[in-house]
Amino acid sequence: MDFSYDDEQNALRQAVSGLLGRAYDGEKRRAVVAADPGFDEKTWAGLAEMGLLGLPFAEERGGAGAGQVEVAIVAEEIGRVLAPEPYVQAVVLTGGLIDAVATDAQCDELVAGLAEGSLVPAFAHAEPGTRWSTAAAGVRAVEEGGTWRLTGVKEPVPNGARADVLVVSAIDEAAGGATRLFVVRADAEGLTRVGYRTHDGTRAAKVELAGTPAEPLGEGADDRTAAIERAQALARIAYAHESIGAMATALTTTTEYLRTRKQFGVTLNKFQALTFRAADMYVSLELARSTALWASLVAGAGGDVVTAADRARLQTSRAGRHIGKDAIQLHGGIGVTAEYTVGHYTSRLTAIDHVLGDGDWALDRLAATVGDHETVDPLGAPYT
Amino acid sequence: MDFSYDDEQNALRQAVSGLLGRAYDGEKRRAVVAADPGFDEKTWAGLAEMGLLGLPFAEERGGAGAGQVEVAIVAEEIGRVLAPEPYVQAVVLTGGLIDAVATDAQCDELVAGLAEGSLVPAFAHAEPGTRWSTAAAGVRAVEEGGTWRLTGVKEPVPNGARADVLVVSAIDEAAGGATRLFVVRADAEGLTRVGYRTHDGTRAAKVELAGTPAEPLGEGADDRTAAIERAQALARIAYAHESIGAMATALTTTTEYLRTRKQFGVTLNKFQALTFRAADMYVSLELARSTALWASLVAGAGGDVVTAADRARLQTSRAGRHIGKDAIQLHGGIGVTAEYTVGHYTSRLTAIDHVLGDGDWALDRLAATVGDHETVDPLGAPYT
Amino acid sequence: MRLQLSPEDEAFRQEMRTFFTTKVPQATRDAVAARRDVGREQYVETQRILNAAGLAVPHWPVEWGGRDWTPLQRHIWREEMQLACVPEPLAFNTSMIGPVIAAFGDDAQKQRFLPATANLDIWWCQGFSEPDAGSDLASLRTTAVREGDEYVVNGQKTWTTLGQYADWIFCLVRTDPTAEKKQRGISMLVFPMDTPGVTLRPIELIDGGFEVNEVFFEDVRVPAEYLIGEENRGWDYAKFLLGNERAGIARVGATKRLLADAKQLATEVRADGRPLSEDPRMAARIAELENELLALELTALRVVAHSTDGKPHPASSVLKLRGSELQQAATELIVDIAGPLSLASFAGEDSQVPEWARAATPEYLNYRKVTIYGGSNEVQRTIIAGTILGL
Amino acid sequence: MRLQLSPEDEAFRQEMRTFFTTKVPQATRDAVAARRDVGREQYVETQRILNAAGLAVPHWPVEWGGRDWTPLQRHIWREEMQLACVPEPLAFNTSMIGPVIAAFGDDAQKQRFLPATANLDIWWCQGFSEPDAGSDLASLRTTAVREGDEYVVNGQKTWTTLGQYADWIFCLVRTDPTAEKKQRGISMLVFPMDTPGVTLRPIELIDGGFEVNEVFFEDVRVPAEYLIGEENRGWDYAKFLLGNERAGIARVGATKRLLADAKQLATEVRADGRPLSEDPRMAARIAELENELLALELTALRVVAHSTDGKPHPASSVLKLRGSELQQAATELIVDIAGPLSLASFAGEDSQVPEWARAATPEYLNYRKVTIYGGSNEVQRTIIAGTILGL
Repeated sequence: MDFSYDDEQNALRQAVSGLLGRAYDGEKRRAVVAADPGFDEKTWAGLAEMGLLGLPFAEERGGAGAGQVEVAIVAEEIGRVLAPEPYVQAVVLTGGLIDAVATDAQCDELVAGLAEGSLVPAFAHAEPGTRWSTAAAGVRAVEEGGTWRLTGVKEPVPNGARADVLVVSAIDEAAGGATRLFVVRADAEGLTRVGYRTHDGTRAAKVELAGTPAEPLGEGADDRTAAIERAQALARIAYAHESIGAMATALTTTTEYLRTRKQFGVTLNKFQALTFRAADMYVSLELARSTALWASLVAGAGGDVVTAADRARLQTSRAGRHIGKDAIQLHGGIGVTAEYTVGHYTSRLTAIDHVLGDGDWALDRLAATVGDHETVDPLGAPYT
Repeated sequence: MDFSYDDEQNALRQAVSGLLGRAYDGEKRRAVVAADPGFDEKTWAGLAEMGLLGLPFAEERGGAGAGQVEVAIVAEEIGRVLAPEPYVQAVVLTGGLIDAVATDAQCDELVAGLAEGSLVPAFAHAEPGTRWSTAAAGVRAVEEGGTWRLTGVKEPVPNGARADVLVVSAIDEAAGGATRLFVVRADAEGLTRVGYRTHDGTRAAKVELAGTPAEPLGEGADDRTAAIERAQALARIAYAHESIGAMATALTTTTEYLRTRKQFGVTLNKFQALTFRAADMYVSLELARSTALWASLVAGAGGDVVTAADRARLQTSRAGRHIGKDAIQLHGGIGVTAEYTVGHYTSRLTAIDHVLGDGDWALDRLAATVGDHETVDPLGAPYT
Repeated sequence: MRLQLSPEDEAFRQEMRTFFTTKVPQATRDAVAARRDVGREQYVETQRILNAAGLAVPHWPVEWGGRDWTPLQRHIWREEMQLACVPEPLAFNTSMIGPVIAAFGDDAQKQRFLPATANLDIWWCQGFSEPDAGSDLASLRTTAVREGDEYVVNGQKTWTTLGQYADWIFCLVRTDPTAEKKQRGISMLVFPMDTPGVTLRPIELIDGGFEVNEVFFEDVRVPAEYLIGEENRGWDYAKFLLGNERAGIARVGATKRLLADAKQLATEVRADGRPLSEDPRMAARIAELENELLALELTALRVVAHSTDGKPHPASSVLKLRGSELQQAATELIVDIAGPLSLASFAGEDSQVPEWARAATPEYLNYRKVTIYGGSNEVQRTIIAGTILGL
Repeated sequence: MRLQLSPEDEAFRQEMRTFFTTKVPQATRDAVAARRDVGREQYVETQRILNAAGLAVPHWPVEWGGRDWTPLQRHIWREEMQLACVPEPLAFNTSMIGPVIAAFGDDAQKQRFLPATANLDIWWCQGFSEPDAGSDLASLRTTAVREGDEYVVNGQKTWTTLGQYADWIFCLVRTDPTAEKKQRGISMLVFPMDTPGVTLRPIELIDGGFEVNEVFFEDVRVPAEYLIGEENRGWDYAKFLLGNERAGIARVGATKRLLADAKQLATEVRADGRPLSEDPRMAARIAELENELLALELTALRVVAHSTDGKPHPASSVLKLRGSELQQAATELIVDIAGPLSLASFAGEDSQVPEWARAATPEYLNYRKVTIYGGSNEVQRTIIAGTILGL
C-alpha cells in the first residue's frame, strides 16, 4: 500500500497545472465560457500535445497507456482552475466507452483522433425520461437495408453541439430491447443539435435524431449497459477528482478571504465561528480526497470499480455541497457575484454532482447491498 | 388564534413549579431516584392534592375537567426539573386509556383512585418483539369458565413494579386476534414483576403473566388499537412538553456555564463558536416549543391529534438530540458526570425519545401521507 | 389559548385569498409560480392594484394609507399574498423608506413622497452597504458635505437591489467625519437616480441574472430639503428601518409554494420505473422539510401574537435564520428532483427539459443570497446569543 | 501509488489477526464484543500476553521492547487488535509515560520503570487536568515545593481515568510559581498512589459507571529521584506525550465492530413485520455511516503513509475529530435499533430484552466523552484552522 505520488506523477501534475494555470489565470475563464463552444480550442490542442487526451488508452491505439492515477491528476488540475475543457466527458466517459467497445478500425479513427485532439466525441445518452440510467429509453435503432437509423431525442448532451462525433445509445427492439451504441457523424442527415450554455459555463445540447444514419459501435448486437456502467463508473471517479480540485481552490480562496477581509475593525479570521467552519470544510475535503484517491487505485487494481465509484461519488457529493455552500456563505455578498470566482466553483460542483448520479442516488445503491458484507476492507476483496 | 396563556394557566404553572421546585432543588433528585420506586411518594401525593393527577378527567369522574394546555403546563414543569414522578405514563397514557375505554364502574374506582393519588396505574403494553406498535403480540387472553386469564411477557413496562394496577393489552384469538385491554391487580396470582432502574433514573419492569386472572377494561370484545393510538398520541404530545421543559433547563444551564466558566483567562462566552452553538440550540428549542404547543391545541380543538402528535414528536426528537448532545459538549468533561445536572437532562431526553416512537419512526408515518395534501395549514383542516 | 382563527380573522383570510387570486393578473401570478423574473411593469401594475384596494401599505399610519390591522391580520395578508404568488409590494418603498419618512420626515416630505411611494409612482432603491462595510454598516465612507443649501455627495454604494429600475435612492452618508462614535456622524439623504454624478453599474450574479448594482456618486449635489429627519441621526433611522416589519422575513408562504411544487414535480419525475415521490427517502426528505416549515410558521404566529407593542420580537432572528435556511433547502430539493435534467439550465423554449428543471439550479444558486442579506445568519446568531441568551 | 499491501505487510496482517484471535482469551474478547466492562485482571492478563509476544509496546525504542515497525505496521497492529476485540495495551503506560521515560528519564528510571510499565506490572494513571484547568492545561495549580531530597505536593487533579486501578501516577505540578510564562514553571513527577497524603474520589458518570476520579494531594512527599527529566521542563514532556502516537485515535477498527454489530442487530429486530435492516432509510443510514468510516480509514492510511518522520501529521486532528464523531454516531445508531428495548437499560439477566439493547443507551451516553477528552473537538478545530489553514 502506498498513497504517495511518484516523481513522474508529480511532474505530470506540474505540467498540467502550468498549462491550465496560464490558460485560466485571472479573468480569462469568464471570456472563454462566454463564447461557444464554451472552452478554449487552443487549450484543448495543448492538452493533446501534452498527450493528456490519450492518457488512459493503449499506446498502440495512439494513447499513452497511463493509469487511473494519472487521469485523476489531470482531472484534479482541471477542477482546480475550473478549466471548461470537457476532459472527463470526452476522454474518460466517451473515449473510455469507445475504447472498451469499438472495433479496432473504429478505434484507429476515433481513439486516435481524440488523442491527437482532432476529434472531440460526446456521449449522447441521457433522455428527459431517464434518470442516471445505464439504458436508453426513448431513442430507437432500426436497421433498414443494411443501414442503421436512429430516431428520438437525447437531452441534455454535454458538449453535444460542438462534438465532431456522437456516441449514441439506443434501444434495439430486434435485439430484445437491448441498449446498443452507435456512432453518429456531425454531418449526418436528420441530425439536429441545439446547443446552450449551462449554469456552470459549460455547454450542453438537445440532440434530435430523425431516422439519422448511424454505425454500430463495436461488433455484435450485445446489450452494452455493462460497458456503459463501467465507463460511467470511471467517469464518476474522474469527476470526484475534478471536484476535489475545485473544492481545494474554493477552500483556499475562502481562507485567503478570511485572512484579509476586515469587518468591525479586524480581519475575519478573528471570528472563531468562521474559522471553525473553515476547519470543518477542510475535514470534508480531506475525507473526500482519500475516497477519490482510493477509488482510482481500485480501478487500477482491477477491483469492483462500480462500487468504489459509488463510494467516491457519495463522499464527494456531500463534501461538494458542504464546501460549495459554506465557501459562499463565508464570503458574504461577494460570493454570489459572477465577478468573483468562488461562486463559479459552487456552480461547477453542483453541475458535477448531478451529471452522473448525485450522492443520494449513490447511497441508494450502496444501501441495497449494505447487508452483503460484515465490514468494508478497503485493501481487500472486492476492491483489490 | 391565540397562543398566550391566560391568568389561570399562569397560576397553575406557578403552583406546579413551586411544588416541584421545592421537591427537586439541588441534590434531592439524585437521592429520590436512587431508591425504589424511583419517585417521591410525598410529591406524588402533593400533585394529587393540587388536583393535577385528575387534571384531564371529567369532574363527575373525580377529575378537574381541564384541557390539554393545562396538562402540557404540568408536563413542561415536570421536565424542567426532571421530576421522576410518572405523570405522563400514569395520568395521560394509562389514565387516558382507562377514561376512554372503561365502564363507569371501573372509572369510579380507577380514575378516581388515580386522581386522589391512592392508586398508581401503569400500561403494560410493549413486548420484546414489538416496536412502538398499537397492537399486542405475544400476550394472549383466554376466557375459561367466566374468568379471563392472561399469559405472556410484557417488557419494558414503565413503573410496572410499583403500579397498584396494570392495564394490560393482549390478543384475544376468540375475537379474531383483536388487541383487547384488561385490568390486572397487583396481587393477582401468576403475576411476576421484576423492576429495575433505567438509565434516566426512572423505573421499568418485566411483567410476566402466567394464566393471570384479569378483568376486561370496558365492555364488548372490540379491538382497542384505535383507543391505544389516541392515548399514545396524547401521551406523545405531553412528552413533547416534558421534553421542552427539559431542553429549556439544559439550555439555561449551558448558557449560565458559558457565562461563568473560565478557560484561557476568559469566560467561555467570549468564544464565538460556542455562543453560536448556543444560539442554534435556542432555535431548535423554540421551533419545537411551537410545534408542541400547537399539537396540544389541536387536541383541544378536536383535530387530527394522531398526526399532530407525530409532528410534535418528530420536531422534539430532533431538538432533544441536538440540545442534549450540545449541552454536554459545551460543558466539557463535567457534562458527562452524574454529579452535575446537565447529563441527566440528556439521559431523560434520550429516554423520552424512545418511549413511544422516535423521530425517524414519526417521520416514516408522516412521509407515508405527505402526498395527500398540497400544503400544511396549521389553522385549518384536518387540525381544527 | 385557542387554535382557530376568530370568525373575523377567518373572514379576513377569505377576503384576502379571494382578492389576491381574482384581482391580480393571472399572467403575473403564473410568472411568480414558475419562478420566472417579474419585470418592472408587473411589479408596478400589481402594487397599484393593491394600493387602490388599500392593500399595499397596511402597516403605515392610517392617514397615509395604513389600516390599523392587528399583527395577525398583517401576517395573514402577507402569507396569503405569497401563497397566491402575488409579487409583494416593493419592500424598499413600503417597509423601508416609507415608514421612515412617515415617522421622521417633515410635512413637505410626507406630502411629496408617501402617496407616490405607496403607489410605486416612485421606485426606491437602497444605498446602505459599501464595498468595505458589509455587515459592519457603521464603517461606511460615502461623504456628504454641506455647501449652502446643498449636500455634495461622494462615494460608492453596493448591493443596491433593483437599482436599475429605481427612480430615487435613500442613502446613508457620513456628514460628520469627526464624530467620536462612527455611528454618530451618519445622515440619511434621498435623491433622484438621474441626478448628475450618479452612475450605476449592474453586478452579474452567479445565476447569470442582474438584480444588484454598484452605485457611484461623484460630486452629486443634493438639495438640503432631501435630508430626512435631523443631520447626524441617520443611524437611528437606519436601525428603525431595519428592525421594521420583521414579520414577513420568515417567508413561510413562499416556501410553502416551493414545497408544494416540489411534491407535485416529484410525482412527475420517474426513477427506476416509479414516481420519485414514492421513493421512501425522497418522501421522508419532503415530509421533514414540511414539518420544519410548519414549526417555523407556528413560531411566526407566536411572534406575531406577542408583537403588539410594535417592537420586533427578539425571536424575529429565529424567523430570519430558519426561514432563509428552509428557502435554501427547498430550492436544493427541487434541483435534486430535477436530477440530470438540471444540467439543461439555459436551454431554450424548444428544449424537451421542462422549464422548472431548467430554472432549478440558477434559482438554487441565486438563493445562496438569502442567508447573507437582510442581516446575515451570522449576525442573527450574534443577536440571539447576545440579546436573548445574554452571552 | 499502490492499493494492495505488500506481501510482507499482508503476511504481517495475517500474523496479527491470527495472534489476536487465538492467543487472547475468548472470554475477554467476548466481553469487549458485548461492550461489557473489562476488569483490571483481564487488562493485565491481556497486556502480559501481548508483551510476552512483543506486541505490547512496538513503538518504543527497540532496547525497551520496541519493534522498529513501519507506521503502516503499527496501524495494522492496532486496527487488527480492535477488530478482534482485544483490549488495547493501557495507553497511560504504553503511549504516555513509557515513551516519556524512554526519551527523558535517567538510566535508573528506565531500568526501574520501563519493563514493568510494558508488562503492566505497574498500572499508571494520569494527573494532568485540574478542576479549573481543563482544555487550558497550563493554568494548573497543583504545587510541588522542594524540601531537601523531596518534593512536597499539594493540590488536586481530576478526570484521572481508571485511577482506582492504578499503582502509580504521573503528574504535572507547578515547581516555579514565579516563572514568567505559566508553561515554564511546570515539572513532571511520578509517585505511588499509596503514598501518604494521596486520596482518590471516584466520579460517577451519567451511564452509572465509574472510570474517572478526582485525586487529592495533601503534603505528599515525593523523593526527588521521581522527577522525570529536568525541573520546570514538564510542559515540554507533556506536549511530547500528548502528541505521541496519534495514529490510533481514529479508532476505525473499534467503530467497524460497532457498525458490524449494528448491521447484524438490525436484521434481528423486526419493525412492521420485516427486519429493520430492510427499512430503506435504516439501510441508507447504515450505508452512509459505513462510507464515512471508510473515508476516515483511508485518511488514516494516508496519514500513516506520511508520518515516517515521527512527528504527528497535522491531519491527525481530522482523525480525532471525525473518528470521535463516528464513534458517537455508531452508538446512537444502536440505541435507535434497540428502540423501545433501549428503555430496559439496567434490567437484570432474567430480562427478555437482549443484553445489547440494555447496554445501548448507557454506552451512548458514556460515548459523549469521546468528543471531549484527548483534546476536545473544539481544540482540534482550533488546530486545523490555525496550523493547517493558517487562520
